[in-house]
Amino acid sequence: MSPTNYLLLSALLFTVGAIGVLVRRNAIVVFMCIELMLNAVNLSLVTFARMNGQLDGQVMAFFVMVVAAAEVVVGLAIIMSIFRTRRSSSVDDANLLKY
Amino acid sequence: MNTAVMNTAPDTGGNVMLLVLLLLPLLGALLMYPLRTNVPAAKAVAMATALLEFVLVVVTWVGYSTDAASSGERFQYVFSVPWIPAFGTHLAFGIDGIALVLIALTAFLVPGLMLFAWAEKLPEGRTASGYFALLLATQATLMGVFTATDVFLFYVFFEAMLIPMYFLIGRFGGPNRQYASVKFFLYSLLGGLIMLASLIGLYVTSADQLGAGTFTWSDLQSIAQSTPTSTQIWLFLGFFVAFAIKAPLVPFHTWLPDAGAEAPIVAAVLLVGVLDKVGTYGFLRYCLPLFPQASQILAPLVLVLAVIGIIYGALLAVGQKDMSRFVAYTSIAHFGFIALGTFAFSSQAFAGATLYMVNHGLSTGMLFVMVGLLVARGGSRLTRDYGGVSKLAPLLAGCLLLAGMSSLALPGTNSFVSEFLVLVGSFPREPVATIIATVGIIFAALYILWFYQQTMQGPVRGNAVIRALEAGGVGGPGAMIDPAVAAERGSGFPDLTRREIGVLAPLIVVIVVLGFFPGPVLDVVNPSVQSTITEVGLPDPVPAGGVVGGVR
Amino acid sequence: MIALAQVAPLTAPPIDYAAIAPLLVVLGGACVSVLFEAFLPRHQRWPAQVALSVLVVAVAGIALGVYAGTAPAAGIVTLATALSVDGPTLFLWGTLLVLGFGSLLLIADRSVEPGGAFLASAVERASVAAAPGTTSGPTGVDPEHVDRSYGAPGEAPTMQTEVFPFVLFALGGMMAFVAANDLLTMFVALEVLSLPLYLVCGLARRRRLLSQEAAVKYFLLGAFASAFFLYGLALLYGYAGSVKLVAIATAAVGTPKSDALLFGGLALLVVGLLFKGSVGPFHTWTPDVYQGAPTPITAFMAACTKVAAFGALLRVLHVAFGSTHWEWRGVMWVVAIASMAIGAVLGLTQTDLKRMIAYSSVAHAGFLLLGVMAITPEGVSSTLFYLLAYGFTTLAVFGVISLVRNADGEATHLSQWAGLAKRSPILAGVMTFLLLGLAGIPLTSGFTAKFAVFSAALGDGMAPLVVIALVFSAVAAFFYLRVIVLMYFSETPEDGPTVTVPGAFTTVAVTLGVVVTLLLGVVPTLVLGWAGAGGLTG
Amino acid sequence: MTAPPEVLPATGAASVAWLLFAIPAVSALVLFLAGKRANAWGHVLGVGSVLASFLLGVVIFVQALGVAPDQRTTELSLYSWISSGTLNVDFGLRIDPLSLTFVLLITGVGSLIHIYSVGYMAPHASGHGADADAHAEPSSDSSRRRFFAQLNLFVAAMLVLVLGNNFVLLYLGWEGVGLASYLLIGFYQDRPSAATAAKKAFLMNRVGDVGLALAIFLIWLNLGTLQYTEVFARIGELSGGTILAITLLLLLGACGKSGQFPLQSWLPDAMEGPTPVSALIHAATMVTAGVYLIARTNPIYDLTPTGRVVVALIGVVTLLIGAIIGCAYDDIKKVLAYSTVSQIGYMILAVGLGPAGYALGIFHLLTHGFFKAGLFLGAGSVMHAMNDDVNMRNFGGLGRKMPITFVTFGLGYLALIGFPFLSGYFSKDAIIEAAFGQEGWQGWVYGITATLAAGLTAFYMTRLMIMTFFGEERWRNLKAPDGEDYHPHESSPVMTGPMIVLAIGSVFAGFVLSAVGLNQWLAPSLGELQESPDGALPHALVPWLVLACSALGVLVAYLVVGRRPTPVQRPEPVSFPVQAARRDLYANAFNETVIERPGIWLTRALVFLDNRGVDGLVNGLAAGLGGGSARLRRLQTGFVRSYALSMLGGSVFVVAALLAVRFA
Repeated sequence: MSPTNYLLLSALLFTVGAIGVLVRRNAIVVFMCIELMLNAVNLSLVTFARMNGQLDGQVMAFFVMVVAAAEVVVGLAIIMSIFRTRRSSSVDDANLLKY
Repeated sequence: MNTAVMNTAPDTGGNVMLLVLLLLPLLGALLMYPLRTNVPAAKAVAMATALLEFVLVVVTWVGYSTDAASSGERFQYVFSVPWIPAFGTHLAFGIDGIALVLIALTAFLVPGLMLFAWAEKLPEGRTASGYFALLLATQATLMGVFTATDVFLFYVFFEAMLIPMYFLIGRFGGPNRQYASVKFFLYSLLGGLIMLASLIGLYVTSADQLGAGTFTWSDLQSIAQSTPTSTQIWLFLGFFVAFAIKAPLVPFHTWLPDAGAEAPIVAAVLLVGVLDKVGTYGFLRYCLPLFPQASQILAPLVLVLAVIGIIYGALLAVGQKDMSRFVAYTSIAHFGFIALGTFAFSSQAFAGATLYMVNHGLSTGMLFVMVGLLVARGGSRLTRDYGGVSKLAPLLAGCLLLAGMSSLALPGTNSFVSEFLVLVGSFPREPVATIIATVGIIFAALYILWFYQQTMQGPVRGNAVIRALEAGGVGGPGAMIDPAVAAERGSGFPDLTRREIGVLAPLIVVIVVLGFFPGPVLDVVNPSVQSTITEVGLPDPVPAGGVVGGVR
Repeated sequence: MIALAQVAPLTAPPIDYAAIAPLLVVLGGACVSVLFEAFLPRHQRWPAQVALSVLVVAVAGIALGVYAGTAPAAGIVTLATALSVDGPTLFLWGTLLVLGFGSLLLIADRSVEPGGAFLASAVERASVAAAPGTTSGPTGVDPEHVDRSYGAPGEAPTMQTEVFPFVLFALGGMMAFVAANDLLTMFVALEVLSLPLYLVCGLARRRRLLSQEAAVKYFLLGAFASAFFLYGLALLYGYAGSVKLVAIATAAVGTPKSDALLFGGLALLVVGLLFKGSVGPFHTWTPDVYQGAPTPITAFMAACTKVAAFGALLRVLHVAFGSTHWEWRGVMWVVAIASMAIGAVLGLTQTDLKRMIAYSSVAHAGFLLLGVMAITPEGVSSTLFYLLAYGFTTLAVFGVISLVRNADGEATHLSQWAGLAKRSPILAGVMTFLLLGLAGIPLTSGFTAKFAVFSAALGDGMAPLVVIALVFSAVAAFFYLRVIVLMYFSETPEDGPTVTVPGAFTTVAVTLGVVVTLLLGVVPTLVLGWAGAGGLTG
Repeated sequence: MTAPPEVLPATGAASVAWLLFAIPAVSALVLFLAGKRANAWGHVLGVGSVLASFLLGVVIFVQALGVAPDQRTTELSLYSWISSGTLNVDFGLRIDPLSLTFVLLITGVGSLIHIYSVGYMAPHASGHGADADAHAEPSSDSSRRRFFAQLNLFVAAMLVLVLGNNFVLLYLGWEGVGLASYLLIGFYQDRPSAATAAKKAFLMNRVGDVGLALAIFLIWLNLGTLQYTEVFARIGELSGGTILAITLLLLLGACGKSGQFPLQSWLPDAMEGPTPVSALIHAATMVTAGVYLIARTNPIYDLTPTGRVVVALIGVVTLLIGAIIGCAYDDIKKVLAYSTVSQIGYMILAVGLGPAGYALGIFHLLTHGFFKAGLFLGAGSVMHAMNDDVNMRNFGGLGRKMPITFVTFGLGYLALIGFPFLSGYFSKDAIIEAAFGQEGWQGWVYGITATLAAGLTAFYMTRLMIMTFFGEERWRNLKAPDGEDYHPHESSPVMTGPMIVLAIGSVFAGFVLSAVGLNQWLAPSLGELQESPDGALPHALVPWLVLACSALGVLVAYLVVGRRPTPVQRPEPVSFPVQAARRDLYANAFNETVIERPGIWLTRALVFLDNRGVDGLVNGLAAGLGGGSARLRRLQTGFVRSYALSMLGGSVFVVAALLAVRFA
């Protein structure tokens, strides 16, 4: 099965993630969608590694996972803090700053 | 002749005179800050600075050699040190006759203006020291803009000029000052920025032609002829917009009436009398020599604007209700004449235009001062609030009439010489434009006499006058006032005081003397004008005593 | 590199420690300061952290200076070609360090806001802040915060010192970001600089909700953007078989692979970077975050983040995509114009000073793009110079803003600045000068920088864009002017804000900014020399 | 024409000719600056200065008589006035018979009128005010000082005008006298009518000045010089078209200054000024500057017959208009004013006849200077006696009350209507002869109109005489405009003296001047006077014809006015011709409808355009930006998801665009 399909899949996942960011209100879910985008990228990285016959891509995927983990830590901390003050995790409630 | 070779300044300094002229007022302005609480001392220091500056300028004038100028030395008092090598800019100063007369005008006006502002009532919370500091700062930037021989440096002063003037209008101006000052600043800034584009273009062009980019005027002039015409046109347009806004030419003029009307009188005089001259000066010093072909190709455009300005400004002046706006519009008409002379490419027209810059500064300056004196007495800027003043204050009326006569270029006043030179010099190349412009002198008479009749002649009338008189305990509405009686009863509308006479006397003397003996100024201007002609590369249209056209 | 990996898989690559010393110092210092947070007693933390961070920046600066003295003009590539330490890198490092130093001073100042601008813990004030109606209004000032004595034990807990390690990490990340020679390093650096910033945005003592909201927005959008960056990375990897900028450049010249990968990758990559540089239309986070974040942090972001983002953008576009610039320049034109237009036009009607400066930074990002787009040595040097000049000016501006306060913290609403000149001529004068600098009036660094960038652009055949840029800078000048008009020409409102006497730190920072703004306007030669010292090496 | 005599440097008294105008100028300056201090002796200085320059003029004149005619044209270059590039204008004087003649006229008549003014402008003279000052500002010393200052200024300017040796200097004097006339017409500053009249005069003069200026430009463009001698020497090189253009433009200037058609309507209004001013400026000297201009530039006019025809026609039209309107007015000064218009018409006609007429024009100019000045002074004396009333319907029978005035005025009247062997007879008839002397239609047209006008002149002057000095004393049962009774009385000697002198002049000037050979004297400047051939009508007949015509005019006047009592109220309505004449043949109406009103509308329109249009555009742009900004910032909704959307949109655009650029 040609690796191109994996690329298409990853593109699809990336798009799904992006759309999710746009449509979902819950901060956590939005954040998860971003994670989805990152993992979509991982998929394509690995695929490219395969196509290029290298390991670099796979190594990069690991890098990305680590970074993503770090992002989760920070992100959850922030979302928690705002949840505590507002008792709500909807991103649409946080719109005092505008215009 | 290649002026660049002989004029490229040594990068090892040179004559520091101009540097002093630039820094002295700046120093004075800075001194105002420690003195901000001690107003009398501040005034004294400011006046001393202005007078010293004037003396120095006189010295400079005396030291300026017309022979050297006519023997092709483009600039004198040359000073130049490298500034930003990366941009090829220099701190380069130098004056030719054209610049000299303009700095002389500036240095001549400022002390008088300070005397005028001596007892001026400022808006609450504003100190005279700040006022005088801004005046001096303006003077410094003007000195810089006229003496710079590096285009980049010129631009720097061109923009820097705005700031003190902006504060003068905005802090010390009339009721509508915020609008006026911001409009003035943005309008000029826009023009300046468009010019900046051309400036950069000029730099890039010079880099292409000379290897290394430069801003030295002489070098740029030396490559002017070899610059492709298309490039020249673009660069010219950039400069043109800036100068047309500054001058201002119709239709870029609408900021001037607002600024001129809202600005305090002294600022208005500096603004209209000198600062706007930077535009016309720019045409003469930068547009023509640096873009000769473009100037010739686009001259018709400018001439049309100029001629429109002459008629349009005059008619609008008649239609004004506000005295300051009236003066501003007359200036727009006058700038039309200057622009006409500048783009007629003959030594008479150039000399006339240059002289016109000076004379307009004097006559319009005096007109503004007269308006200021009226407002100081009546407290209103509207023309219809005044009438029959000549019965109450004959001296004032006389001075106003003289200023007006100078403004309508009556022979025997300074302006006639310049206007005559402009017209006679423009006629050979631009007969049509000149004829229309000549018709413009009728309108000039119209608006001046109309204004004089409104305010000075006829029976004593007008709210402002009556109010002042009643305040002074004389007469009632429409009362016939006997000046003598009014005087002894302490009229609320007094004639000129000694201080005011002191402000006006020098102006009057210069206006009349230059009318009969323009020689000294013309001698200084002519050589530089000749060089400009050479740089433009057009021969004089009318050779000496030579029959040119219409020969049988 | 591939070859190298196969031949000698076990030999560690050579490392030029001297070259990367500044980076190491900063990152190391960050770790140390984390340890401080962990082990020092509270009342000692503040002085210790301040001392440490200042020391770290100083040492890094010295290291940089020492190396720069001996550095090869061509620049070197080290750490297995992960980092490229060349002229621009050194310049940017220097810029980042100085700006970082300034920001640290602002952050460290406890005299302006009693006890410093940062809250002990997000939780502590939750209840207060959550109370209705207190969102942007006053959130209670506890009496113990009123006294201004330094380091007193009773006061220690009020100052949140974890901001220091965060800032140091961010700084390190930025330094790595601008030096990164391959996309992966760049990505990691991007995260290293972003994550701490997300956090510190939420640490404001006042206006908790705004601060947290800013943090959330910044975080979500930032993560979103880095996802794009990463996808672009992936595509480019697929195209070039490597993420090294040079490799991409060589691949772009001759590769059978479809250019779709190349340009798709480029586009996504650039989007990620433009986001960081707050270039319109990827600027949307900027106003909100600038307004919500604690002012010192805003200063840090406005100054340093821009430097980092454009440094990286410069490297990517010049090293990796210099050869193909005819394809992407058109698009970048549109982006630049959009950014200038958005910044200039939207800035006109802003009523909050911090938001206004945010839009100004968007406009400036547009101007910067002109320099970045010019694939010439002048393009590089002018951009570098612009970054330095802009960084200092904007840093000082925020420093000044932090001084104008009323009962409930900083008075950033424009109306509150009316007639300020009467109460504090000095401050008004400083602000005026800085604003004129932002407007690009001659004799300020802003003008020199604009001139450099625009002449580079014009020299590379972008005359129309230059004219457009100049028109927009005229438009932008209006809102700077508005502030000046307010300060000088308007009458003071009754309950006008007071101007706090700045503490030593803020004073130093603002002075630094003003002096640099002036010097770069009058005698920029030296700095211009540095900026033009060497080209980019991949 | 004869070859122009060579020009010699001025010697002897002529070498200080600049004092001629310097003295009055300095005196004017002193009077202006000295302020109230000079009130006591101001008028003395004023009179003295003019007398001084008159004496100097006489000396120079005598000196000139001493040398051969071809030695009489001298020049005196003072300094280089305006010099730029190839243009060089000297402040130089040309002292030749023509200019000397004018110098004598100006300073001579000027002195007399100055003396007269001492009495006329005297503060609070004879009970009630000496003049309109009475009910305006009280005629104070300072106002008299101001008057003399301005009068001196005028004399100085006028002398510069006639003495200058180049066109620019001429222009200087030209506008200088304009200014003086403006100041003096508007002397009674609180009379709005005076101010308006002054403005009108200045503006209409400016219209003429434009012509003069353009002529100067044209000359310089073609010859590269503006000095008379050089211009006249080389004018022949130019094409006919150019010369014609120059002459017509010069004529426009002349029309403005001399109140010739179509610019005549300012002159009658100028009577708002004090009467001495009307006498000196608007009768004797300034208004004749146009004649001087054409005479001075005779070498140019010699070359263009067409141009001369235009000149002559203008003259003819004007002299007819003036005479017709003169018949209809009741205002004594207005009648005299229109008489002036018509008389100058004669002069213009004369100089329009070319070599056959230049000298005659000057001749008539001189005699007219005498009798018209005398008439005005007489009128002033009458007004002085009649509380400044000018309406002749309120006069009558004054001859008995003020004999001297009556006699002097009468002599002037006789001279004007060309009573045999009085000065008018010589000068006017000569012109009419020359007019008939033209061949073809010109002769008939010029001649007959001139003769007809002579008749009309006789009519309106007789009417004036009768209404003023004869008949019943209508003023007895009337109140003066200022509400007082009339107390007619003879004026003081200081006023009657000059009147007598002028009367003598008007009697003998004509005879003397023709006897001593004015024409030969002027020949060096104007060329030999060519005796015109018997063109249309033999010269023998002309005097009789004119005489008959004038007699008829007198007779008609006597029948219409003298025989029946003059109604105090102006009869209304009257036949159309009279109505038209009373309305200045609708000249003012024309100006008003064609120039003034449209001008006002245009101004208003432009002001609107400037505020709403030009400035509106600027402000509109600003407002547009602001509005756009206010709308756009709404897009910054504060919802993080919409931000994300915009980012995504941006990214999609960038990707799409890049790919498009690459693959399309």
